[in-house]
Amino acid sequence: MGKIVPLQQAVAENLKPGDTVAFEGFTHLIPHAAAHEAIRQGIGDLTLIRMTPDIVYDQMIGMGLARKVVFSYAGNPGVGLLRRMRDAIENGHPRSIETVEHSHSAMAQAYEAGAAGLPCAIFRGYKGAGLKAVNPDIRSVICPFTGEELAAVPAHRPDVTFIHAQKANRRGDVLIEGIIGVQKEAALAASRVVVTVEEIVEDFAGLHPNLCILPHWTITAIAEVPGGAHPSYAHGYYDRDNAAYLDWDKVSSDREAFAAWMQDNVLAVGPEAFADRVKGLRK
Amino acid sequence: MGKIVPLQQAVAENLKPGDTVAFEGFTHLIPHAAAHEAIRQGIGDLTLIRMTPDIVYDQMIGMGLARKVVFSYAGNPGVGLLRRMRDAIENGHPRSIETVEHSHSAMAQAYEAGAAGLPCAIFRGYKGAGLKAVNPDIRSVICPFTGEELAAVPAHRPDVTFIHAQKANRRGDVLIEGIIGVQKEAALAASRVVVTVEEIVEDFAGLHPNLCILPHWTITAIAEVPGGAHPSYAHGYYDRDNAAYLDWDKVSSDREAFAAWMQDNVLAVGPEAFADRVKGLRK
Amino acid sequence: MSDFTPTEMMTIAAARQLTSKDVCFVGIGAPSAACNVARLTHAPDITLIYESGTIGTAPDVLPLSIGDGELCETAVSTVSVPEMFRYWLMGGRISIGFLGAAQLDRFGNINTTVIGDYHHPKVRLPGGGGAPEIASSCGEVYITLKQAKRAMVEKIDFFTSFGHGEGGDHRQRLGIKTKGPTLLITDLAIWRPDPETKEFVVRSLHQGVTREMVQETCGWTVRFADDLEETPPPTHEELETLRALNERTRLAHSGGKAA
Amino acid sequence: MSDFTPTEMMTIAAARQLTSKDVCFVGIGAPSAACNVARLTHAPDITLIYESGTIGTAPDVLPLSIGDGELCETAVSTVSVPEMFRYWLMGGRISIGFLGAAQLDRFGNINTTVIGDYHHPKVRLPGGGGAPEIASSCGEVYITLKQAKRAMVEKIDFFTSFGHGEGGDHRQRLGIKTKGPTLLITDLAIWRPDPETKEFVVRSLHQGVTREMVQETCGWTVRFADDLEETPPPTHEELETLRALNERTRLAHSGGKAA
Repeated sequence: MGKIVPLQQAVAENLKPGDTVAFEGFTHLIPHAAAHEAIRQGIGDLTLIRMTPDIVYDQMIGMGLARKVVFSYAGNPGVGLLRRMRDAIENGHPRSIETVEHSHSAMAQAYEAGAAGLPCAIFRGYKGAGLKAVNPDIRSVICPFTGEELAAVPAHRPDVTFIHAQKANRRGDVLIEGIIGVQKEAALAASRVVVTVEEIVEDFAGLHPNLCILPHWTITAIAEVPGGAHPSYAHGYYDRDNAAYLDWDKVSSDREAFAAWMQDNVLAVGPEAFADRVKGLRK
Repeated sequence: MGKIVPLQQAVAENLKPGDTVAFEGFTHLIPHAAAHEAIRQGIGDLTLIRMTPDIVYDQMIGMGLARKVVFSYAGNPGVGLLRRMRDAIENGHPRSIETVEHSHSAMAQAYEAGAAGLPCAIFRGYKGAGLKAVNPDIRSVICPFTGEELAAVPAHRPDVTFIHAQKANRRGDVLIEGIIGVQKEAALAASRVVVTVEEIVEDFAGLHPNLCILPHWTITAIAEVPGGAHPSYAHGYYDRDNAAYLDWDKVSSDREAFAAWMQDNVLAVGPEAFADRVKGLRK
Repeated sequence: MSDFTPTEMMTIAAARQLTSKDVCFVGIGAPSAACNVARLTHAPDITLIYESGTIGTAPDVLPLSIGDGELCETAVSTVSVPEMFRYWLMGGRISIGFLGAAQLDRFGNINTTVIGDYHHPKVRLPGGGGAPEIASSCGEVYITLKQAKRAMVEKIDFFTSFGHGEGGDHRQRLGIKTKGPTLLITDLAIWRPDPETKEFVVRSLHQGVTREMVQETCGWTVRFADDLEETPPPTHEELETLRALNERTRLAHSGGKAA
Repeated sequence: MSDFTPTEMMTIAAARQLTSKDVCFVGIGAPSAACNVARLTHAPDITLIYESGTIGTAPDVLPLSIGDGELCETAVSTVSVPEMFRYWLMGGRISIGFLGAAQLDRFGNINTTVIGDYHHPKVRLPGGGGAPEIASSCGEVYITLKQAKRAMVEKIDFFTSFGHGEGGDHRQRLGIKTKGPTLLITDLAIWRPDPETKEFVVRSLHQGVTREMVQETCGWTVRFADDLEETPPPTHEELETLRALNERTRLAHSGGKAA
């Protein structure tokens, strides 16, 4: 477990057509490099889970690799809508996709339940909310002590979760720092876990005991991809490329511009391109 | 919120006869000084919640201050049984106590549910376990997706939780490091939270962002009591006094020895006694 | 100060409603600006929480996203997102939640999900994110919105988050214990719900705004309070604070290069 | 080595069952010693987890309590106790859970709760702690116990944790998916459940132990395997490792002072 391999191999060995997959990251540490590798390998028919599908799912959807998206907020953070995802939902281009829509709270707790090996998450939520009527995965249970009706959603159990992290050590333990989002839960909920990291260090000696660390035996494969979160950011390494998020709004607004961008920036390059992209963003 | 006061005042203002109270700590950071203050003030008729009632609850029970104990493991860690608690349960001395018994998993998740404002915790547990037959607070719900029967227990919602922590800052934020146990959950589940700390520092500048911190507005009162966890320990300050745990087995085995010990070591002294007790245990 | 934009007035009017005792669940955009102006003026001890897990944050510039590094670097603590929703939001620790809206009705119900039919939408909007539970778990909800007929509608296309439903005691009937929307601040006015019907009523017009301007930009027939007030214009300090914050933000997000 | 105590044999026999691939939920006492001997000899990469939240710990001395500072200081990560029980135990990530017992029956059911009636106990024992869910959530359960008639009984007074119940497929009938007790290591013998009935059967006698000694210290009629083996005695390395560990522990817990 936790073997260190090239990204191409990590993706090829762990993501299969038809898989349910989460590329997680909450604004911070979004695994762009891993998603681009999946796009290059053309692995399709995927069910994509993510709280905040943003550019990276817009790209996968625009390339026709998704058949279903499970999500709670589909936007380009701080910018606007996701135009390729809209095109798929509104116009069926390049293919129609199924959507399963939740609230953030439900999604976060569905991952949490997955990490805990439970079949469902139970919480106080969705009161008066319209999603209950359109998502049959939103059900309820009655508290056996108070009689209160609580919301229930199925646990997320991805076939594979991809995350980006700051560091791995030689043994394959992984460190996540800063805005840690739902990555620990998404990783522990999955059958297989692939992690891209900014760097591989010898060991984690001297770290504070209470940091967010995934032990090596919970990880399937690790690939070192400096800059691999770009245009998202990696706390301690480089800043968010806000301009790239703004640019995406233009790129994604046109089917041909999108195709050309994907050709130039994803299909024609490799994971090594990411290091260059963050050069001007390093602190 | 989070006002810094003497321990006497913090206890007097926040613990009332008949309260449901948790003095939490999982081996580490057990709030002995706070419990001793409660004993000195003679606040009784308490419902005591704790995963691992150990010496400190043995003392409160032996002094007749408890009417009920909610727990999952009642032992002197690494040593043996709790003799004052046994005397209460087996012989009704100095008074009989009611017990509500859970597993660790149930207790931890009942605090977690309390922190989350939920009426109950739902989990996979108690399969084939005898506690289900003797604790009416162990019930079940059916997963609305898989049909699996899951265990349910009521959330813990103490009137007041006492914890011991390493540091507070002047604003009243509290830092807990090392084995953090269930203290964050026990604090957030309670109506009032009293924290004893090893020291009060000016601010928390430079701390790692992902440490266990309770913001000042979640805390009712803070008292500075160096050594306040003794004979438990405080990571970074002093070691566990294993000899004291071994000694307790002898002290507590005899009603008169117990009474004399409590007189000398609790009733006749104040919180300032704790600093001396850890002098030889500091690193 | 008389030289200010409607958006500046909206932001400052929202900021004024906040105190140092508040714990706010902050969204991006106008709410974030309002909360930080409050923090930098009359409410220095206000607690700002962003759903990315950053608790007690004090950013020097406004974040572009809900999870900018600045939020984490200045926070008292950064927790996981499941913890954020479980212990902090659902746990009932937030006094005020801010929500925006693509569509809003007179009872504070909000749609940010779809325009048109859910299954065949005319426009697929981002969805609710944290809103469904912000609306029910925060002590009260403040809504900020630029007025427009397509935004303030008679009937929203989708109930992303529940305000007062059909009005009256509809929240209580659903078992919701929090107050729901208690304030609507637009670029033109300050609205509060009628204590009985829960319909939003205009309580205060911003300087230079007429009743007609409010009605023309609202899709329902507007009720005005009998004792309609005029919103005090931004003070020099308020406006300078907001503008300096926006300028710092602009510089930071353009990589420090002056435009 | 022929000069060893029954407790040393028990601990070393348990250690031998562990591999570098195992993730063990470790209790205090013999399990802790066994797991650490394994780590210090043939299983250097074994993952040891204590319920105090310490994951991947490598203590130089044995902890007196389940939450000694040494565990945290040497751990890969220290998590909260709710997380420990939710993500790590209930999440099905533990391959082997160790349990001790005050009373044990032939089907691996364990009592550590009360002697006598639950509501009017003769002896109030500590209770289950993590055991009820360790017994059901770990891939398999190893039990260590010093043999005695009062400990190995025909019928336990209380089902603190469920082993194989009445035997056979009782676990499956309750919907439990894990294997349950697959190994019982005492100071006299190694026992494994019969594949069908799930009754513990003696598979190996420690050096110098007779069938009579096993039966005399067991409250039920003991079954012995047809191909009964003799447990290899501790090797020099095993015994030296265990004794050095115990000596370091003794010195550490007496404050570094030699007794």
